[in-house]
Amino acid sequence: MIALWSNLHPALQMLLKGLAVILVIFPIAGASSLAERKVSAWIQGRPGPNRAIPIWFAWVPVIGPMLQKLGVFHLMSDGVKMLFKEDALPGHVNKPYFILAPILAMIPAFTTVTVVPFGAYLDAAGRTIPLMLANVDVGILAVFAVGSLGVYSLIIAGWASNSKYPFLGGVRASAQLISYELSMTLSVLPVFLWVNAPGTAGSLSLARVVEFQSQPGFWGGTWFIFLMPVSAFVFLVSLYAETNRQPFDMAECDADLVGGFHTEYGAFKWSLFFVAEYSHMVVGSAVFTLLFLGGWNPLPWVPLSDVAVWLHLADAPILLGLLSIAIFLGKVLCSIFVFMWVRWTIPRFRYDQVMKLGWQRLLPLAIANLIVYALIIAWLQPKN
Amino acid sequence: MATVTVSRKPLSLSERAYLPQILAGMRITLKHLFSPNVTLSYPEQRPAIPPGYRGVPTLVMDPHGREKCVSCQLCEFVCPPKAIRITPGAVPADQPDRAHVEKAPAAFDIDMLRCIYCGLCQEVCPEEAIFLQNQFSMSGYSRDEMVNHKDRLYELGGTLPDQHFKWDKKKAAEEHGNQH
Amino acid sequence: MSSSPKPADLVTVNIDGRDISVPKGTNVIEAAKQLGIEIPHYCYHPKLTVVGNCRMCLIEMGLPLMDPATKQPVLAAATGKLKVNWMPRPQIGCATNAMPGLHIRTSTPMVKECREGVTEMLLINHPLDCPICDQAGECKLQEHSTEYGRGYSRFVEHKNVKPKRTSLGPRVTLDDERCILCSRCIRFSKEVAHDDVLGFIDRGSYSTLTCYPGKKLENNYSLCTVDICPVGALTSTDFRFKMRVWFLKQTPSIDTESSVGANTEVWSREGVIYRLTPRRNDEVNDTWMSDSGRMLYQQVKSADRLASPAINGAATDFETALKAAGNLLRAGSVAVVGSGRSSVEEQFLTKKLADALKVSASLVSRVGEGDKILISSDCNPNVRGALVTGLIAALPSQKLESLAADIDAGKVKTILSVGEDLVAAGLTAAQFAKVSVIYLGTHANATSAAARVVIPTLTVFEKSGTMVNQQFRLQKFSKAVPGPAGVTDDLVTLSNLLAAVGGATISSDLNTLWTTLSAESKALAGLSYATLPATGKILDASAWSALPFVEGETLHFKPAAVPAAASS
Amino acid sequence: MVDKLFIILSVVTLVSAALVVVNKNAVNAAMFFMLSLVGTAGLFVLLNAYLLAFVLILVYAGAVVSLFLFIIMLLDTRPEAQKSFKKMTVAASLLGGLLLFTGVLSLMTHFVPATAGAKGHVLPPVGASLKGYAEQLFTTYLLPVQVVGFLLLIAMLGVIVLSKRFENKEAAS
Amino acid sequence: MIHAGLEQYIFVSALMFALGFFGVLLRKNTLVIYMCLELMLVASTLALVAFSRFNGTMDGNVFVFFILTIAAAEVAVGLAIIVALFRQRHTVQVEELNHLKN
Repeated sequence: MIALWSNLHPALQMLLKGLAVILVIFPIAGASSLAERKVSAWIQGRPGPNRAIPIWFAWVPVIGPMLQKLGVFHLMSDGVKMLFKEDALPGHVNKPYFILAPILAMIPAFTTVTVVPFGAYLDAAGRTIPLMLANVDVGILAVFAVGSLGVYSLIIAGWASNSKYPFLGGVRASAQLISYELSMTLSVLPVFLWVNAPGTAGSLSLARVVEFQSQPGFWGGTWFIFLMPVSAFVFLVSLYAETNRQPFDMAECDADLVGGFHTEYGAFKWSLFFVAEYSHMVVGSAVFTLLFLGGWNPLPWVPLSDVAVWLHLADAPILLGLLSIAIFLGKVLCSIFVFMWVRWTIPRFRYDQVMKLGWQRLLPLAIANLIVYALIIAWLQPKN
Repeated sequence: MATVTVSRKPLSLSERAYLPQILAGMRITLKHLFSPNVTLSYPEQRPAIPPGYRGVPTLVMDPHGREKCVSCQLCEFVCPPKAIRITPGAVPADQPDRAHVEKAPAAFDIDMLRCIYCGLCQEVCPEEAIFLQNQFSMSGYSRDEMVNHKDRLYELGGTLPDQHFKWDKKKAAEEHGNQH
Repeated sequence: MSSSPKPADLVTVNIDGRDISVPKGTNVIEAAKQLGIEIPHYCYHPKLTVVGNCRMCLIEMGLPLMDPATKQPVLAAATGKLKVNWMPRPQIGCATNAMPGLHIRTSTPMVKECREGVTEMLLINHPLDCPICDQAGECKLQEHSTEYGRGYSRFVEHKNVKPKRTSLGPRVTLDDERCILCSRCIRFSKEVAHDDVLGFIDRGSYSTLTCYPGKKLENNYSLCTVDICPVGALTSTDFRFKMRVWFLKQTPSIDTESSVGANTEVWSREGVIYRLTPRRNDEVNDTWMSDSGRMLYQQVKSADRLASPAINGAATDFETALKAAGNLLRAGSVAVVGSGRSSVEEQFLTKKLADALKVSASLVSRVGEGDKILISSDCNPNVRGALVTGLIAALPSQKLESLAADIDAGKVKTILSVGEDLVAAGLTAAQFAKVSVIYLGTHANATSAAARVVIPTLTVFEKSGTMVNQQFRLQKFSKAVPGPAGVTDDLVTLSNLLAAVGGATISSDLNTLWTTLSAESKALAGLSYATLPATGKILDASAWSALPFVEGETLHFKPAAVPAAASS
Repeated sequence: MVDKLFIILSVVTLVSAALVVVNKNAVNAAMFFMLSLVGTAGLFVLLNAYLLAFVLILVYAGAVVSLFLFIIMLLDTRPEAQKSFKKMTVAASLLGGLLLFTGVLSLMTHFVPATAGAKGHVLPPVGASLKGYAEQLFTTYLLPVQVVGFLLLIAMLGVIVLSKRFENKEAAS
Repeated sequence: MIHAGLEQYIFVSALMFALGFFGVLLRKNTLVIYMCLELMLVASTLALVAFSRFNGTMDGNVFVFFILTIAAAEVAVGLAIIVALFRQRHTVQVEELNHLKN
């Protein structure tokens, strides 16, 4: 099977890999939307969506009602509804940009996936080989660079809608995203400083960070969330702001901006925004998991290679790969759950509070954090 | 108007730091995540209607199954959105147990698209013939369907077990009273 | 009783501390009314004799204390005001007439207690079935019980039981239980209708209103007893259980059954007329009207109402019918037949139309039997309007002989009839065959069936306008209900026809029309529709005083010396 | 493969650069500017400068152009308000551009080393590794780094001062 | 088939630079002029990277960093100036910013 795979044309290989990742991301994003509804319902003491069930499935004895209760089929019915709804195009909009915006929203989400590793296996030599589409040296930078393009969809959508609320939403989104990008980048720097401490081969690859967290020994196996809690916190908060999640959803703030940048959107174009938001969440959670939660290592101080040895999976790369993907996905999903948990707990900030938090709290914190860790690294250095 | 200045308690350090508060909030929401639902699965489960609930206005019959409404039209008069429309009529003389009432509605329509469930009709009714009962959901596919006619109103209202029998007392007085 | 008093007859009475000058003989209820003080009463009615049997109008009365020595009123030392010698017992207001120095108190504890007592007494045997009582809402007993009653009942015994649905006559139903024995109906029948059929039988609480044996309350004014009944005892069989009075909108109108022009009130709700009642006008009809006049509202919803314009019997739209009528009129050889039932404004437009066609209009006279009360011999309500507007110069005849002769002679090819049934007016079928008839009318009849063009018009309840009654009193009536869909206002139709034949453009708007009208008619000079008082205005009739009107005596009208039977 | 990509990317870059210049709608211009930057970043990738490619996108596309868009939208410059270009202006600008182009081109090609374009010449893999940048920046170019950092600080202060509304003064005048 | 050598990169870079210059001369909207200036800067970075690549030294690449930094600073200050200008004059058209002329 591996042989068959290797014999394929490289371009075809890449295409298939990309397709596979998109096929995973899309359903996860969709499922997250359902999960959001369920989580919000449960937190609010409601059952949440639990009605839809196809007739042919209603006959399945136990699983049918259970899935119905979980609202799984609402996912399908929502998707079908979004696809077949009338895709109204308001008359006053700037048509090319109006249509372009939701497509632009999808691009960064899917592009960043290429540099995000999502699993690993052991090769014949016992080395851990990460599973990713493009193992470039500049991994995290690529994520930030492409991720920063996400702001365009919001600005363009807000501007092209040619109406007040979307415009305000777009303006807010651009200011907010630019503000929080700084803290986010600065919060990650200590991690890479640590990973690329003098004497080691320098790399900004995310796989390298995971590799670092799966070393044997106490310090080697420590996840960065324990090592650098402040970094993790700043990164997480910035991540919420960057993905426009509550309490930072200034761009679509329904209380004062109706729907913000997507007020004028409906049907499929709206659902693209929706899926893009969840895709951003998935990618963001994945990056957070890789940086601070040990990637595909099941537990702190328990690297994947140990598990492979215990389960005798070292020579079954496919199984091990699947296991690592499962572990990684599990962490990502937990992180997404935290996203939702936070959303349904914390009320939305006021816009000036958002700006104040970004520039006056998080940025100094991130800078101080960077300096502290730089000093620590410098202090540790001579001993090595 | 006098202005009342409310003195605010200064925030404690943990409150100003905000993070502990967020964590406390998240603890609460997490608790709720695992606590049982407080909602009803509506069409299957029905809420217990408290006494005095103002649902759909209905016409009721007395314990002998006779209509109580005498079409005095006070409800029609008092109805703020003019949802009630009554066509008065006379009770035919060949109905021995009701002829003494003399008057009864020939038609009684309540437009539920207009009704605001204020309950003034119930309050004003001198015969205790109209009641806002437990029924709370009315739906239909057309405007016509949303107009409750007399037979539908009696179907919704049913019979109430009150023991006033105002008109029966009158009949008894007619039969056994100070006949001259 | 309301003979115009000379200033010398005025006397000053003091009611609740306020002085008022009233004609001598005015009773206290009327005098208090002028001060805005209401003295409750049931049996008293301004147009009937005073009997004083309800005792509701009890008041305290006093006269100035006279010094026996000087025969001069005594002044109180402290205040310098007259000392009043209050009578120890209450007096009834209706039978207490104004006299110099009379002092009245209407709000003392004693008066209040008296009213409570009377109300309680009246309610002893009252069934309290207001929910099914037609009088509810305009019931004096209901109002006074609320205002002056005690608010609770001390009565524990069984109430008297009396017949609930006695038919006193074809139009009046009696509920004996509700009767408070005020005797207004009895007095009315005797004094106004001159048909003495009602009376009380039995004694005490068993007293009952009834007709004399073998008689019925069936005179043409029987429904006035329903109007004056202060409670719901007498009810109109026609209006019984139809609608509560508080829903009804009142519009002033005129009884059009004869030239008396009794003032009426139209009671309607949402475009449906439920009843007509008299409107007080002391110069015309006091507070009465005939039963036959009350039934006129039924013509509004009658089955033979013309609903849409028609050409040769086929329904069409207003514009097409108007065009067809205009073509016929422009062809020439036209005769115009106006109507004594049209309003002054319509007659004016008809006249303008006749002028534009260069023909003279004719009218049809209707002569009925007057009853010397409120129905005169002239059944056209507005013949004098035709005189005032100049539509006709002499009084009309009952048949259209000259018109018939003209048709026979071939001089007339087209007849425009404004609401007049030409068949009833004597045209034969053969004559009809020779001419094209344009008929403007409300209801289907032989003429509308044979007419070339039919344009439906509105009844008096559906339009506004004025009429001139037998006293040459210009009275106005107002639109009470909207006309049926597809029926155009008479004035619009006529002004359109006028425009079609090339006459002057006259607005169909009533107020604008009246500016033209008052300018062109000498008798109407200086008048306008908007400022015409509700009780009407007497016109200068000197120009027509010599005409032999077909009139008999009625309540407030005596015919001139010209013998009524001289004409026709 | 590399050559084909080069052609595609350079065409994208140049065409969108041209559109930035001629497009009357400022928003369109900004969007094409971004496209041009993406093309340039692609060219950087072809030149093995992955880091620079992403930094270019991060700084330019992510921040600079979105700042431009932000300002354009804030100032709401209506495209229809712009007049069409004067013929003389177009001709003169074109001439200037061409002169500059020839000058720059001739100047730069003058310094092209003989080995650079030669086929089969194996180029040293500079630019790919991060370490190289770091070593250069913190050894040879340490002073410029400091200076540039200081420049950034001054620019930040300048922006704060510029964008602060002096309300009291305005109200007084 | 064009071989992607240094000349080709320089050609692209020079053309881009010239286009930017053309834009600066042609346009009246200060914002677009600004963008064209940025275009020229980007063109120069392209040339630097190409030189660096084909010369096998890092200096060109490192210079790009400085250029980017300066560009960022310049954009921040420049846009702030434009906004301040707009607040005063309510226009961003260079033709209308001619108060010194009179």
